[in-house]
Amino acid sequence: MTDAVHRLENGGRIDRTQRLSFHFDGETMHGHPGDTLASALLANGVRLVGRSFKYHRPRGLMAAGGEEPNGLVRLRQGGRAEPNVRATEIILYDGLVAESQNRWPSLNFDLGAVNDRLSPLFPAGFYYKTFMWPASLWPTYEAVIRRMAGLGKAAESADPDRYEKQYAHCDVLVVGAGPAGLAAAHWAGRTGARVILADEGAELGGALLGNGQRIDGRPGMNWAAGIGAELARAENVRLLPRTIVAGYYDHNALTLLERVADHLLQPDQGQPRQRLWQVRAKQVVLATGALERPLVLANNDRPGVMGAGAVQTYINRYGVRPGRRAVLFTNNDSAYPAAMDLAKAGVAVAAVVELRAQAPLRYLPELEQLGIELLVDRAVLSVTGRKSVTGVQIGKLNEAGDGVVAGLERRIDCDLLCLSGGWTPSLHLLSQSGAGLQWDAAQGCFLPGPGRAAASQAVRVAGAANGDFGLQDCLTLGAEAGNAAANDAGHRRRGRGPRKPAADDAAAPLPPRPIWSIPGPGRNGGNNSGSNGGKAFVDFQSDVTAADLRLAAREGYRSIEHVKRYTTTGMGTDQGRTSNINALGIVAQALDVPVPQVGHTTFRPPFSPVTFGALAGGQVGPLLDPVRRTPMHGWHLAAGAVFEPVGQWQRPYYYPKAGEDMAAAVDRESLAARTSVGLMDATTLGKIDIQGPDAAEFLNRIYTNGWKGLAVGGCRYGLMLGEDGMIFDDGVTARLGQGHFHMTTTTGNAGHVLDWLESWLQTEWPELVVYCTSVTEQWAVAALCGPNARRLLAELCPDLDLSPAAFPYMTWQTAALPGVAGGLEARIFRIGFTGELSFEINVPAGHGPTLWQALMAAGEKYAITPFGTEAMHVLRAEVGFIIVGQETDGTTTPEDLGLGRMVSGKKDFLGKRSLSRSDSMRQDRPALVGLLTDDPGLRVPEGAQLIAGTNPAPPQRGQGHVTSSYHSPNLGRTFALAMLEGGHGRHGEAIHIAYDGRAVPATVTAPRFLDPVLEAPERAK
Amino acid sequence: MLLISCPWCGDRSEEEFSCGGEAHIVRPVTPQDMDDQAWGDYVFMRRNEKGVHFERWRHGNGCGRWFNVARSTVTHEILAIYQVGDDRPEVPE
Amino acid sequence: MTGPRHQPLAHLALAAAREAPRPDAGVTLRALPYQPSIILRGESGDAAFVKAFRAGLGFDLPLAPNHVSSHDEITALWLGPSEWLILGDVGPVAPAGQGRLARALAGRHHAIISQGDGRQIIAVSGPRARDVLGKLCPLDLESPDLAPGHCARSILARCGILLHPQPGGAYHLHVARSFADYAWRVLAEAGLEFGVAIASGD
Amino acid sequence: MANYSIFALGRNALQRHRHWPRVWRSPKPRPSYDAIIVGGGGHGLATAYYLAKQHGMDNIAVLEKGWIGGGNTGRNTTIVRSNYLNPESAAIYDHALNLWQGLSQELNFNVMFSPRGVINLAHDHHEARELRRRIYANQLAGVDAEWVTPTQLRALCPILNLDPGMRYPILGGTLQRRGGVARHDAVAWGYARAADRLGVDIIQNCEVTGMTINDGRVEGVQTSQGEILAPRVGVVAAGHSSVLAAMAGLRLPLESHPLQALVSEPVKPIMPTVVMSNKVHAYMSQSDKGELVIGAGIDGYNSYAQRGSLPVIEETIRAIVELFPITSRLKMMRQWAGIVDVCPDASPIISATPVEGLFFNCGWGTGGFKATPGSGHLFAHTLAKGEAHPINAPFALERFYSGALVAEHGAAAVAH
Ligand SMILES: Cc1cc2nc3c(=O)[nH]c(=O)nc-3n(C[C@H](O)[C@H](O)[C@H](O)COP(=O)(O)OP(=O)(O)OC[C@H]3O[C@@H](n4cnc5c(N)ncnc54)[C@H](O)[C@@H]3O)c2cc1C
Ligand SMILES: NC(=O)c1ccc[n+]([C@@H]2O[C@H](COP(=O)([O-])OP(=O)(O)OC[C@H]3O[C@@H](n4cnc5c(N)ncnc54)[C@H](O)[C@@H]3O)[C@@H](O)[C@H]2O)c1
Ligand SMILES: Cc1cc2nc3c(=O)[nH]c(=O)nc-3n(C[C@H](O)[C@H](O)[C@H](O)COP(=O)(O)O)c2cc1C
Ligand SMILES: [Zn+2]
Repeated sequence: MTDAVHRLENGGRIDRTQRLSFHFDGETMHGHPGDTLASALLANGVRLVGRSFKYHRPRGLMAAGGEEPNGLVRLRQGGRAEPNVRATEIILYDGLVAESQNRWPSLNFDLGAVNDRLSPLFPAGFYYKTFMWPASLWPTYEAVIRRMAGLGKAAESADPDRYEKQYAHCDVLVVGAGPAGLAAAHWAGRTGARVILADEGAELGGALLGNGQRIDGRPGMNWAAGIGAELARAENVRLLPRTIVAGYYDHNALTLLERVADHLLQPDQGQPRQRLWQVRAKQVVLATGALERPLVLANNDRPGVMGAGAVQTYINRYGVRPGRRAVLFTNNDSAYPAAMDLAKAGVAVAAVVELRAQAPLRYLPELEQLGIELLVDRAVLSVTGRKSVTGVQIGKLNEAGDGVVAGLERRIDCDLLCLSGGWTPSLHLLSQSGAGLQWDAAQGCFLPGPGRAAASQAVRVAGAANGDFGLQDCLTLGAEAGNAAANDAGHRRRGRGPRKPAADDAAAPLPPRPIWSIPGPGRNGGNNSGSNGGKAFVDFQSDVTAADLRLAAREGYRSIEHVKRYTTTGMGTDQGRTSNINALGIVAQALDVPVPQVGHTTFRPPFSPVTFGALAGGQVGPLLDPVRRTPMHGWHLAAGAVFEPVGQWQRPYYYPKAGEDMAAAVDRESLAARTSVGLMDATTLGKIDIQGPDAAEFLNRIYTNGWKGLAVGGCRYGLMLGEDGMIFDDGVTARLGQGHFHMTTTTGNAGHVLDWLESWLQTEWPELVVYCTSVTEQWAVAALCGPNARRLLAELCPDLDLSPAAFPYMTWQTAALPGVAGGLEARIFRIGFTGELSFEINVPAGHGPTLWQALMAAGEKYAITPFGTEAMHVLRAEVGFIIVGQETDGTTTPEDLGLGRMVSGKKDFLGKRSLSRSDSMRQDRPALVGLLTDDPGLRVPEGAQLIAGTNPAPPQRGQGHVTSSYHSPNLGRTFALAMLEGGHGRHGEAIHIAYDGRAVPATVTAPRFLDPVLEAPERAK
Repeated sequence: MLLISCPWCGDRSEEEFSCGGEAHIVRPVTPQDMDDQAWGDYVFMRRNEKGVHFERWRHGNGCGRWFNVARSTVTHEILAIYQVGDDRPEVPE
Repeated sequence: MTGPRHQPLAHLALAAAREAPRPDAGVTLRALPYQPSIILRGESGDAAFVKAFRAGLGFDLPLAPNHVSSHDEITALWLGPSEWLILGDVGPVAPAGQGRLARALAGRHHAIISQGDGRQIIAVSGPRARDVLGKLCPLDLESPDLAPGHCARSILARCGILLHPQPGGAYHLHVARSFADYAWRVLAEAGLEFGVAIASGD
Repeated sequence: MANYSIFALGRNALQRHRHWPRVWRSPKPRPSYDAIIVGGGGHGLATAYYLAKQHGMDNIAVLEKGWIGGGNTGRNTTIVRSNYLNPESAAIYDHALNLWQGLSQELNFNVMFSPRGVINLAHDHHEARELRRRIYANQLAGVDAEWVTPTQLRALCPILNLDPGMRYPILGGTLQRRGGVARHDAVAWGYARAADRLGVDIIQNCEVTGMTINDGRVEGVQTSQGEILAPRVGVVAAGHSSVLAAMAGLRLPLESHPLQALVSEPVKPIMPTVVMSNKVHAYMSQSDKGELVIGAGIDGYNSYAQRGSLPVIEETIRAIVELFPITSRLKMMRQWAGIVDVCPDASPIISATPVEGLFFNCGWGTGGFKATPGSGHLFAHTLAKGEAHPINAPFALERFYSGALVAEHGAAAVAH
């Protein structure tokens, strides 16, 4: 049922019985299950698949795998649109929609191609040398540059798909399921070790799927399928196809990107699109294979120039004939099997051009038999054609390979040029692990170096990745690596291992002749832009030519890192997978130093680009961060509260009644708390249970004030300083028993304070016998506040003497509340943050709502008013209580707040010494003051600056800033708190408050506008 | 992603821990007797070793314990794990 | 006696969401009802303390890290070398010293802190329970250190948990009360792929 | 003849770019110099340039252990702004910002400074209050700063998620219009080229391994290329400052941490400005080449490894996807780390030391790229005169003893 012109009648791993339709640039085409978008495009005769980054040159597919530099498309549409996807990695599905990129108005006719003509003006780094005059025009130039750059287009709307993470632990992680990896997993699996085998491909087999090699007399791909089936049955082995091992982090932690549903039109119900695995492996075997390099020669980027191995894969795996008439150009053995496969697939093979002085003898008989011409010691000097290859020019190079002995000896017509420039072992992951690489001059590539970065990076390399290019070596050494890895992870095989597979062709290939760039046919043999034979590309994706690299070297960018950044070589989405080695070679040549002296650039994760969605995982949107709510949250919600986020908590901000705005609601709430009774949910405050014989001594060291004298039943306010002397938290702590305290902290700091206490206890003062335990979650707290608070509470706990004498300010009691939840026992603290008569009632959290409702019900006759954080802030500011993090900012000492009396002179405590440094004792330090604007209706913004004169014009130095600013119904006007230089001595002074170009007159006052109600008799109603 | 062996819980992933910085900084017994220089040195100055760093870690999302770690700040290799209060162990550079 | 307690997950109306048994569900979530529990502090190395515990509750406090022991409805989970969670009713904590455990430990340095209201236990069961947890928790759930009889504190996505493996591949997850909603939601989301059933609370 | 311009480009194009001059020489070190700068990052190279240009010191050398710009200068997310809280900080960063504005012309090297505006988001009332405080402080200091509402944000950055239902909804933000980004490598190269033309020796692959100190005075340094003498040594070694301090027997109030960043694959412009968020901790801009440049946080432990751990990246990407939902299907192309020298008050140190002739410029931590020209300019003054310029006087080491810290945690909290 093949309807595509370039599809072979037989062969390959595609299912010709099913037809899939897909759309490329609006045109409908057909392929089969087993195809990639790339193979299907080729089958349909599509050659031109994209435009290059900088010059907008027409580009075609070069590779068959993840190293493809050119075939980047925009896949899918709308919120699912994904730019820069390699067509070679897109598994074809029915209904697939893809578009070419970086072209306008169309792929075939792209106006951007003018860049190619103007390219002499755009050598590497040209933008550093121009666009500077006039300076004012730079933004305009920049806008144009930005529009021209940037490959694909992002999605237009949010992504509808889900992503997930998965943690996994294993004994042996095998990366790559080619012959080496399969053998490794097979042998490791037989030991009973927990094995994970991951491969980016949809099918296991690696190179065997494409190269036609045979094992044990059968096609290699059949052997792979057999091993794969056995591994799939093993309980201790997890197979992860379609999974890229992306990053190798410390201590053998690796990330794997599994493309769970990318081969489907869209994910199934509940299915994540992709999953990011985080694997902690005891041992790692890298069997990641090797990548075939292109050869660098003039116009080597024309559509129809492909890798020899890729061409083999298209024929053998996908049943696609990638051209009609081919020339192969190679510096190593691997083009020969490709030539034969091409011939067998019915492609006319015009010639094999062998760069070496001698061709590998073992292939010659078959070559001859197929009638393929062999040109030894020759080179393809350049390629003709624009949107497709039309032919090649052949010549002979000198011995060094840097000049042409006989140029343009001959021209051969062809529409396909297969390049094989040698193999680059895939050592990205090894290098990421921190291990060093070592240059192998004979093979012309980097191989694993001796030693590894750290013992915990327990890693082995096997197969082509290790430079073992022969199939037998891959199989044998792969098995050994797998077995040894399992042993090192503590697993030993009982009994005999699996049968050892034998490759049909056991001979290892001969070494290549590394020539980093083929001299052009022109006069100077150079590869410069312009007339001299055309551009010779090194990095196809970043449009970097050999000439660019040489220019960089000439200009003095000698470090390979400078060359990379100046020319952008290796900086594209393929991170130079096929180009880095060629670039090194060319730079080494230009600098006239050996390659190892140039070194290589740093391999960084990810091996292949990883979707943001997968990195973000499932905890996004509403799950971005926990939302913490108090037990009474449901009540607040029903009461119409507006919430304020405080840390992760949601706290009622205010409770607007119908028709009320925030200001009105807050006024009403603050008024009620001072005139009758208000109720606030104070559950979120941090609470720490502190017990032990040394508890008081411990608090003495933590807080600035003394704790030993506090009676059981008493409460005390405390300030905590860092060792730098600056306030970092405050709160009231109650003495529950001789060696038992209940500490409260600010909501946002609860965790930090507990950590702080633990760190001192465990590391500095282990001799103190004290236990700290968080009880934040155990208690719900309702703060009752206002002149009627006592009367109301009395109704709920009739047996408790609430009189000031029996239950004075800053004490606590336990009491049963007979009417609440069947006699609930509560801890009641006579403390408060509003400066009003208050009781903070603590009950086990599960009873919080019951308590709250009981208070509301009993309070009805006093018009009890629930109030939120904003009214609470107003109330506390009226009496001059500070909020850590609002009045303080990490640079504030107790003295700055006028709380010097809380600093004990008798004992040492954390941070004390810092208070006597010269700067801490400066008289003009910012100090807490009150502010009353001349205009009582004007509420200045928080953060506004205090200035000396009346003119807010810059530049000038401010004298302080407004920390809190409110309207107070109790004062009948606005008021503010501020930190003002030397403020303690400036009460009564006139000052100006500056913001947004205004200067507002105000008077400095004491930071207290109402006196707190402590033991004073209850104010009359 | 470090794998840290908590002296109590065994091997656990970095995410469960927090690092408390340089270990063996002993809080002075009588800070009030120190001059500003000595106090500032204690509060702020750090060895910030390139090589073996002796540091404190806490298994916060685990057993809650603090312990000391000798770790290479170059390779991130953990060379020793020991109790708070113990002397610096001998470790290979 | 006190009245009914407000359940941390009450707002999810799980009772209403509860589904008829779904045999195809890969994972089942269940919010366990309130259980009394306390945090016990004391020193593992204090033989008298350890002995007193045994005398009071009739079984040994687990001293090995991350171990659990239990007896007669009371379960003790190791949280740290000086910290245990005791699940079950060991008598009131306040007024101090009245409960059965407190009486037994009287005179030994220790601390007993009420916890039951501060936490929620979510039971995760079903054939894919481990896979679901593996999406959220970095522990090696296949390790013998996490077989039943063990426990571990760790993290579940963005919140702290105490993981208590149960027989049959199920897990009890203890989370702080105000994180219960979050833990429930991330579990439900992670289970989507396998199908999630919500089981009744008891 | 050596000047860069469109004409030079055209002329050279005709000559197939064969005759461009070398950007800088690669000299062998002389036995002694009048001053040595240790560290060939942006700050060190700028210091050398201004020493030569403004203080007439041309017998000086920059010693770089690797390749110039290979430290944090080459790995930062390039955000440039000056809206810091304290007047001391605003002064130093704004001094730099003013120099940025003419830098390409001054150096005759296009550093692609792109003042496209920098936005800091507020996600709760506390943040909003702190940001407003910074705006008002900046207004007084003469640093441009304005509050932007969600509606304005939609216009400034259309891909920003302004859904009030998001976990931490965006309440507004600050905008510094003069802020932006620049081409980081070009800054190092531009200063190097300009300094070289003034006679400065830039010596790469020259690691300082020790200091020669006698009677409390510095006399030179030992290096991988031998001893080099100089009566004045300015150390500008960022993450390695403590290592160099140790060579002089000093300790600094610094910790070296990995700070990570990443880039997406290149896409057509979607991000016209720079957006930073403290609360969900992420910031993003788009380079002229098209990648989204994203900054993550520091790893929690000391390290000199220039590699970070994955959770930090994941946290950042979570925040990015939350703030910019259309980025979910974009891909991370590369991640990396730099080693930043974190100072307790999140402010830099430009200071003399107890060793005479030895000066340090460090502690820029996660945010010193923006300061490069100003830092170099002021450090040159300090080195040449032997005493601080008034702008950098507050940033001496002395503050850790007196307590006069310049706390910039709020303004610097997002690593940038
Ligand atoms: C990921 C990341 C993102 C950042 N983002 C921003 C941002 O958006 N905006 C911003 O303003 N800042 C940012 N920063 C901070 C900024 O990069 C630095 O503050 C700034 O670049 C420091 O410049 P430098 O010249 O002092 O240091 P570097 O560029 O690090 O230069 C120091 C040089 O000293 C050399 N050196 C060290 N030891 C020796 C020795 N013994 N001998 C010789 N040479 C030595 C090093 O090799 C290095 O080249 C970021 C940093 C990082 C890592
Ligand atoms: N003739 C030659 O010169 C020559 C050269 C090289 C290789 N070969 C042949 O190639 C084969 C090499 O076998 P092998 O097993 O070493 O390699 P392979 O190429 O067969 O398999 C490697 C596998 O690893 C996968 N992979 C690589 N990096 C990955 C990552 N980060 N994440 C997930 N998967 C990844 C690849 O997709 C591939 O499937 C042999 O058959 C060998 O003969 C021949
Ligand atoms: C602003 C900025 C943009 C970058 N853009 C790219 C890019 O487009 N492609 C790329 O491969 N790397 C890019 N990088 C990262 C560098 O390749 C490199 O990782 C970084 O400079 C750190 O160096 P190292 O990885 O060699 O240690 C960029 C770095 C920065 C600071
Ligand atoms: Zn532990």
